[in-house]
Amino acid sequence: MSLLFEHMAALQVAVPLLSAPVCSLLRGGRQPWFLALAVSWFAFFASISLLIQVLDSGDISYHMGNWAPPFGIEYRVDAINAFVLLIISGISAVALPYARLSVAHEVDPRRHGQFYTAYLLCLTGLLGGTITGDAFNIFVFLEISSLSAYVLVAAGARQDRRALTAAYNYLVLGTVGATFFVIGIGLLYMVTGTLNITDLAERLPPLVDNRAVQAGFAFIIVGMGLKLAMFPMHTWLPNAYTYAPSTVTVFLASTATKVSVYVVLRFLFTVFGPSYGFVGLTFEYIFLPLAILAMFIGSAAAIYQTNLKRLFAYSSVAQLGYMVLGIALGNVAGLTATVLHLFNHALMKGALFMALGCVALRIGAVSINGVRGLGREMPWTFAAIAGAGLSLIGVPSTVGFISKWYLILGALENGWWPVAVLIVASSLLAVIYVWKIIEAAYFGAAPEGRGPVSEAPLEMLAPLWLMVVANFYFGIDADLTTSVAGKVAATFLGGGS
Amino acid sequence: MLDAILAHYNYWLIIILMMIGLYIVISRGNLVKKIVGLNIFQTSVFLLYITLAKVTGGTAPILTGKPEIFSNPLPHVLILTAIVVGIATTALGFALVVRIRESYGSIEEDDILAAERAEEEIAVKEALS
Amino acid sequence: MGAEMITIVNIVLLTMLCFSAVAIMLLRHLFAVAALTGAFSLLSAGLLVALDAVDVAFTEAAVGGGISTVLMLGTLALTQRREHRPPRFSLPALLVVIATGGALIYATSDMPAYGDPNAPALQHVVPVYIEGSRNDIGVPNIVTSILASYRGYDTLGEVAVIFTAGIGVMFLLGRRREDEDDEGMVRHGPGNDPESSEPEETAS
Amino acid sequence: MSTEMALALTLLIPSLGGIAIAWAGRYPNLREAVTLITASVLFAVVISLLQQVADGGAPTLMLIEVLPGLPLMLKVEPLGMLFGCVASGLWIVNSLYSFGYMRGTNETNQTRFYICFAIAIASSMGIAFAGNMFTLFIFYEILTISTYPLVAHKQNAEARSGARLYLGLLIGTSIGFQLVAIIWTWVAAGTLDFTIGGILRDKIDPTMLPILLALYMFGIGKAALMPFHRWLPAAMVAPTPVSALLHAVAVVKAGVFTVLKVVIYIFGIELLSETGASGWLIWVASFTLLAASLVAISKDNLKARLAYSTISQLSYIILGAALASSLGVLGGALHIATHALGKITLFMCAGAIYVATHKTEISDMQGLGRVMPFTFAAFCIGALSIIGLPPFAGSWSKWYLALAAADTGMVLVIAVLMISSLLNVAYLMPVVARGFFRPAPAPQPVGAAVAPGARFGLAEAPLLCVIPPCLTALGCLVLFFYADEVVDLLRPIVG
Amino acid sequence: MKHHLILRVVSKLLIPFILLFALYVQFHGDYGPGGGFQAGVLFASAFILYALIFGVDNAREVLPSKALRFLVPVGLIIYALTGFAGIVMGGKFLDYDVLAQDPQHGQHLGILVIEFGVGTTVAAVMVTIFYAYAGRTRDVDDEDW
Repeated sequence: MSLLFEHMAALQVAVPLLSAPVCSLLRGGRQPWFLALAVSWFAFFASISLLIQVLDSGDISYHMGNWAPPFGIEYRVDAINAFVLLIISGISAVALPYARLSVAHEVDPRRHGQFYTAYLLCLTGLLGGTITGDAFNIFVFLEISSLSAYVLVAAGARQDRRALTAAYNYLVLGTVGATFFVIGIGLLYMVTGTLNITDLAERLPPLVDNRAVQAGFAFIIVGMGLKLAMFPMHTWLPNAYTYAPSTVTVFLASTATKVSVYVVLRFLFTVFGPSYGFVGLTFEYIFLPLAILAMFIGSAAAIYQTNLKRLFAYSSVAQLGYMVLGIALGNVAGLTATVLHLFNHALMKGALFMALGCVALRIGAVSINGVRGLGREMPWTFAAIAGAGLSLIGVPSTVGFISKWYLILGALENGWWPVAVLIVASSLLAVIYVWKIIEAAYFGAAPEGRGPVSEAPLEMLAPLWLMVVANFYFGIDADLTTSVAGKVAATFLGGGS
Repeated sequence: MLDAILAHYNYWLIIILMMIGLYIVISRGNLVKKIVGLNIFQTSVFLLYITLAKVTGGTAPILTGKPEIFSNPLPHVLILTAIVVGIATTALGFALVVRIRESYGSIEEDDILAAERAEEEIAVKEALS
Repeated sequence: MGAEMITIVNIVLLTMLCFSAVAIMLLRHLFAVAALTGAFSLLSAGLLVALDAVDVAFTEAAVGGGISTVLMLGTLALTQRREHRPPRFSLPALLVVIATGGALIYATSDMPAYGDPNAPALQHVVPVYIEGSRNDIGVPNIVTSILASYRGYDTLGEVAVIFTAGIGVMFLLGRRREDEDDEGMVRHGPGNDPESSEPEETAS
Repeated sequence: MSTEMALALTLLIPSLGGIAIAWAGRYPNLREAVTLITASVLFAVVISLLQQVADGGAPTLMLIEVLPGLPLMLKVEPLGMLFGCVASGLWIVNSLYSFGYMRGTNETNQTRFYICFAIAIASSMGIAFAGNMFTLFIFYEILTISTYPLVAHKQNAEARSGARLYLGLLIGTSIGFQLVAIIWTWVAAGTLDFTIGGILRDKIDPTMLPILLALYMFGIGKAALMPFHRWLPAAMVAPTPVSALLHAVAVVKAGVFTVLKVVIYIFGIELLSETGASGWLIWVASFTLLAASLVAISKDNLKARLAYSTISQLSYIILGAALASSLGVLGGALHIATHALGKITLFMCAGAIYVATHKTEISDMQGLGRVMPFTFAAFCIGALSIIGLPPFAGSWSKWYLALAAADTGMVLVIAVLMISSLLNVAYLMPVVARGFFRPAPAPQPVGAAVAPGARFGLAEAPLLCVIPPCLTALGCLVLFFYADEVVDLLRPIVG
Repeated sequence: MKHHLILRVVSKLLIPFILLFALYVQFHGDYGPGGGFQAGVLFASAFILYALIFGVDNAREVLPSKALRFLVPVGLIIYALTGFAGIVMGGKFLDYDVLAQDPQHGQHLGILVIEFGVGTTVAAVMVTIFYAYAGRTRDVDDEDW
């Protein structure tokens, strides 16, 4: 047993990685799903135990192949990536019980083995990109997750052929982003001679004025910006989320962009540092305006969507704007908001896309007109949408409120009044698009020709409601999440200056 | 001046190459061409890495027993990995192109967008009626 | 090879690479593009050899000149041979490219000079690899020892990437004949095929 | 029963009641019995707390700490006690009335109606007993959301657009202004607990106080301060019991109650009067008061007229707060109770008229008083109370307000109060006059089929629609004589 | 392409040499350029050449899709299990030192095994991709030629 805990950092990624090829060997039927479920739960268990270890006894460093860093690849777990690991594996652990029926409905049964293999690979990539302490290893694992994500998005082609073009655009932009990231790593390597993140952080300070370092910084941020759909590099996101199978949307929307945000945080605060002149400048002159534009343009675009999945996809663009805004604020409260929102946004988007998956299971396409009057026929599903929608708006006692609270605190701490007002104003846009759905579902008349619709099966409702309850639970008792996020933020800012 | 040129000409030519690749990715509407552009872009990044590894008078990093100057082997390793990632991306990209062609009957971005817009309009009209 | 000789080879090869890239951009006959892409890869493999990266050159020749050309030809056989639209000028693309290229040129001024034996990258980690490859691992090819042992975990990831691509292509293109009956129908419809979203279908 | 338990029950009872109603939804009689029992039990629990508060106690219940230093907590103080009593007490009366009205007009979705009503009451209790601004804000938002389905109840285009305006304005102002103000307060003072004398003294630049106050005042959209009053007339598309309890009592009173809470416990009366930060508010409130009365005169639709009257009356309370004197605050607080009794009477009468005759326009009500004497008598009493004539309760609150104005030397405000009382007469009495003194146009209006007392040539609405307004009208009279007790209860809030 | 006699003869001669070269590259990677990846590609190209000359159906008889579907994951599994072996033998993940009696032998063994894994997966994936393309029906307009 002690062996298990000693190697937990490696197992966190190695077990899903091994399970993926095993999954592709399975016969089909329920087996691939069951394997993915078991592996997700193991990963969840591993990430919990890692987080506990980190909080109890400090950072964990695991040397792959027993080569000491910076020569070998190091896994380095601290509070922040343990937290992100928890988000990824937690979402996966909840999404998989939900997945079985939804996937059975949306994906060709003969492709289930491959589908779950791709899913496991995606999980592996995200976990591996998060946990690693090696800059190039981040690239490798994020590419595993990205490539499998392209496949998973394209799996929606059975429902709508636009999934193919969405996956293609995602592939092109994602690859450009990854290549930018590689260029950035190369520039940093060129002047420091190391790829290990901790080592990089130690060797960079004398090189602040080196132009290669500055350009490297820019390339890394732009590259990850493409992957995290930072406005205006978000163009791949709406269609990819819209046409992917429901389960895929649930998983990707709650995890994939989060990992990219994490990587940006890691580079901004661990490798570089806000005290470096060029880093500080980007906060105020690049991140801040882009974040605000994202908040408003994303929300405004969401209001005009008729396809509900696309509506929430645009809302994700806006929500990612909040995360970037928290970084731009550059203080502990703002950074706490960003880290918190990684978690909180995963909860609300996870719940919302799960609910849309339930609707898709029953009526096919999820358009605003299609759901008219469904509130009575699928009461649990739509109550979940209402609950998670409130969280998205940021109503008190939901997680969305906690994030916004810290964001506004951060803005006020800097004395940025207009920003605080803009945060609030953008929540009001969320009221509009969420209410559009509520109104259609509860107060609209059913479209003609739609027969009676039954409620989604319990197997899907239970995970959905677990997420909804979490939205409220962590909104009312935010102590756990805020203390971790606050600790992370303090470490980042303390270490950077 | 000449020194500066000699010191960096290799990088500059590679950067030009890289930018041609990136330009193809962004500006071409043909889906196959885009992926070819992506390949050129990536290949030039590989060249950038290998260039930075080169040591004047060095040899390939293989131990032969004689004391020698080696070029930096680490970027070689990284690029081996990156090439594999590149070919994996290319394979997936082409597979998607084949499927897109089967669905839309075209691999030109303009045609596909036009088809998608038409579909969207029909959907909106159905929704409104 | 003398240093000057290498310089000349470098410049010639890079210039040829640039020309073939421009040709790829302008040509509309995609077969020609495929052939040029193969040539591009072989040229860069040559350049890689000149830069002492024999392993990489080998791989680039096999992958770029071989596999990806075959893939592209296969794709063209299944799609179309000509690009329908003539090349057109795109200002946004140009701006992005200029900005990116500008950033890189800006970076070059502080980069270590080409071929500099005192470059920081050579001082830090690499000496340990060379010694370790000789003493700890006992593998003459330093690239292999780093690839398989020091950074063996990266390589594990690399295999996973290839595996992902294999699964992905199988998912997208595999077993067409068996699938035709149920997928072909949906593929040609405008999306939301009512047949595929009947509630009864999933009632089980 | 421990105090904490009782306090928790004030939230739990209506919530559980809501669940029980949902469960009993298929059996209307059972459902309505559940509603009535819930309402009565709730009132009993609230009353059980009353004595303790009157003795100067402050029952407190800590629910959970959401963020460090930011708990969800309940704490009863006199003002909240008053609001709690009013809301829970009138719920009983209103429930009776709802049964009659909803059945009389054959409304659909009645179960949803009663569930949302229970949730709205639960959140009103939460507002009344909130121990800090954060808790209050949460219940404030729940109240908004839970009343939305009630406003949109009819589900037609008109109801939907009205409800949209309702939700948009209330959520918009609360998130847009109030939340910002709360966070500002938190940043400045480091706490949000309601404390006598306020928490902002020396914590914030006095020149910024008016701005913060403005964020609060306009952020509390439920207080219907112009120009954010439009939601109230829009909400009149709701069934009348909703208008009666929620838009005369729970929702709008929650708004002005919050205003008083903010003025008393966040800013502190003394701080406001020292710095004069609320000076501007006196004039905005006065303007709203007069302007809304003028608009009310121009409305022919009875419920619309009453809605504008409500806007006007709410500004009395805001005015009392803005005067920043103890008398003003007392008057405002008292007006919460007196106006609630008066206005609920008027609304219930309007509903009774609609049930009996399907008439909504005042100009159609000629001679109705003769066939519906009880309804119109109740209406008359409610109107007189609102106008402020003794021996009806409304006179006391106006008296205190006038005293406060005189005390602070605001002669102009006294004039405003005078004029507005005249305007009250002008828009309320014509209804009574038309009903009693104008002859009915032939043919006689056809009463509801089940009209009780038809034998006597009467055409009243069902009994359940008539008795409640009579009860509340009686309440207006009774409260006049017991006003002193209420004031005594309230004294501690002004120190 | 059945009638291209010269091609058939030449390729029949060539293919064994390619396979041999692939094996050389696979196991000589320690000493010179090459390794599992390059060897895998070479293996695959030998099969692809065979398929091109003798038809995909013949190739499928030599290397059926079923076998491929087995080989694709097996390479990765071998690699990952080597990593786990490191843990089981008392080292870290992917620690080759502990695999044999002394570290250097361990390293040799480890590298040999994982290179074999790489080669297997790469070759199998490449052939799989080729089969996938070949299994697709062409539907190309004449004007495109």
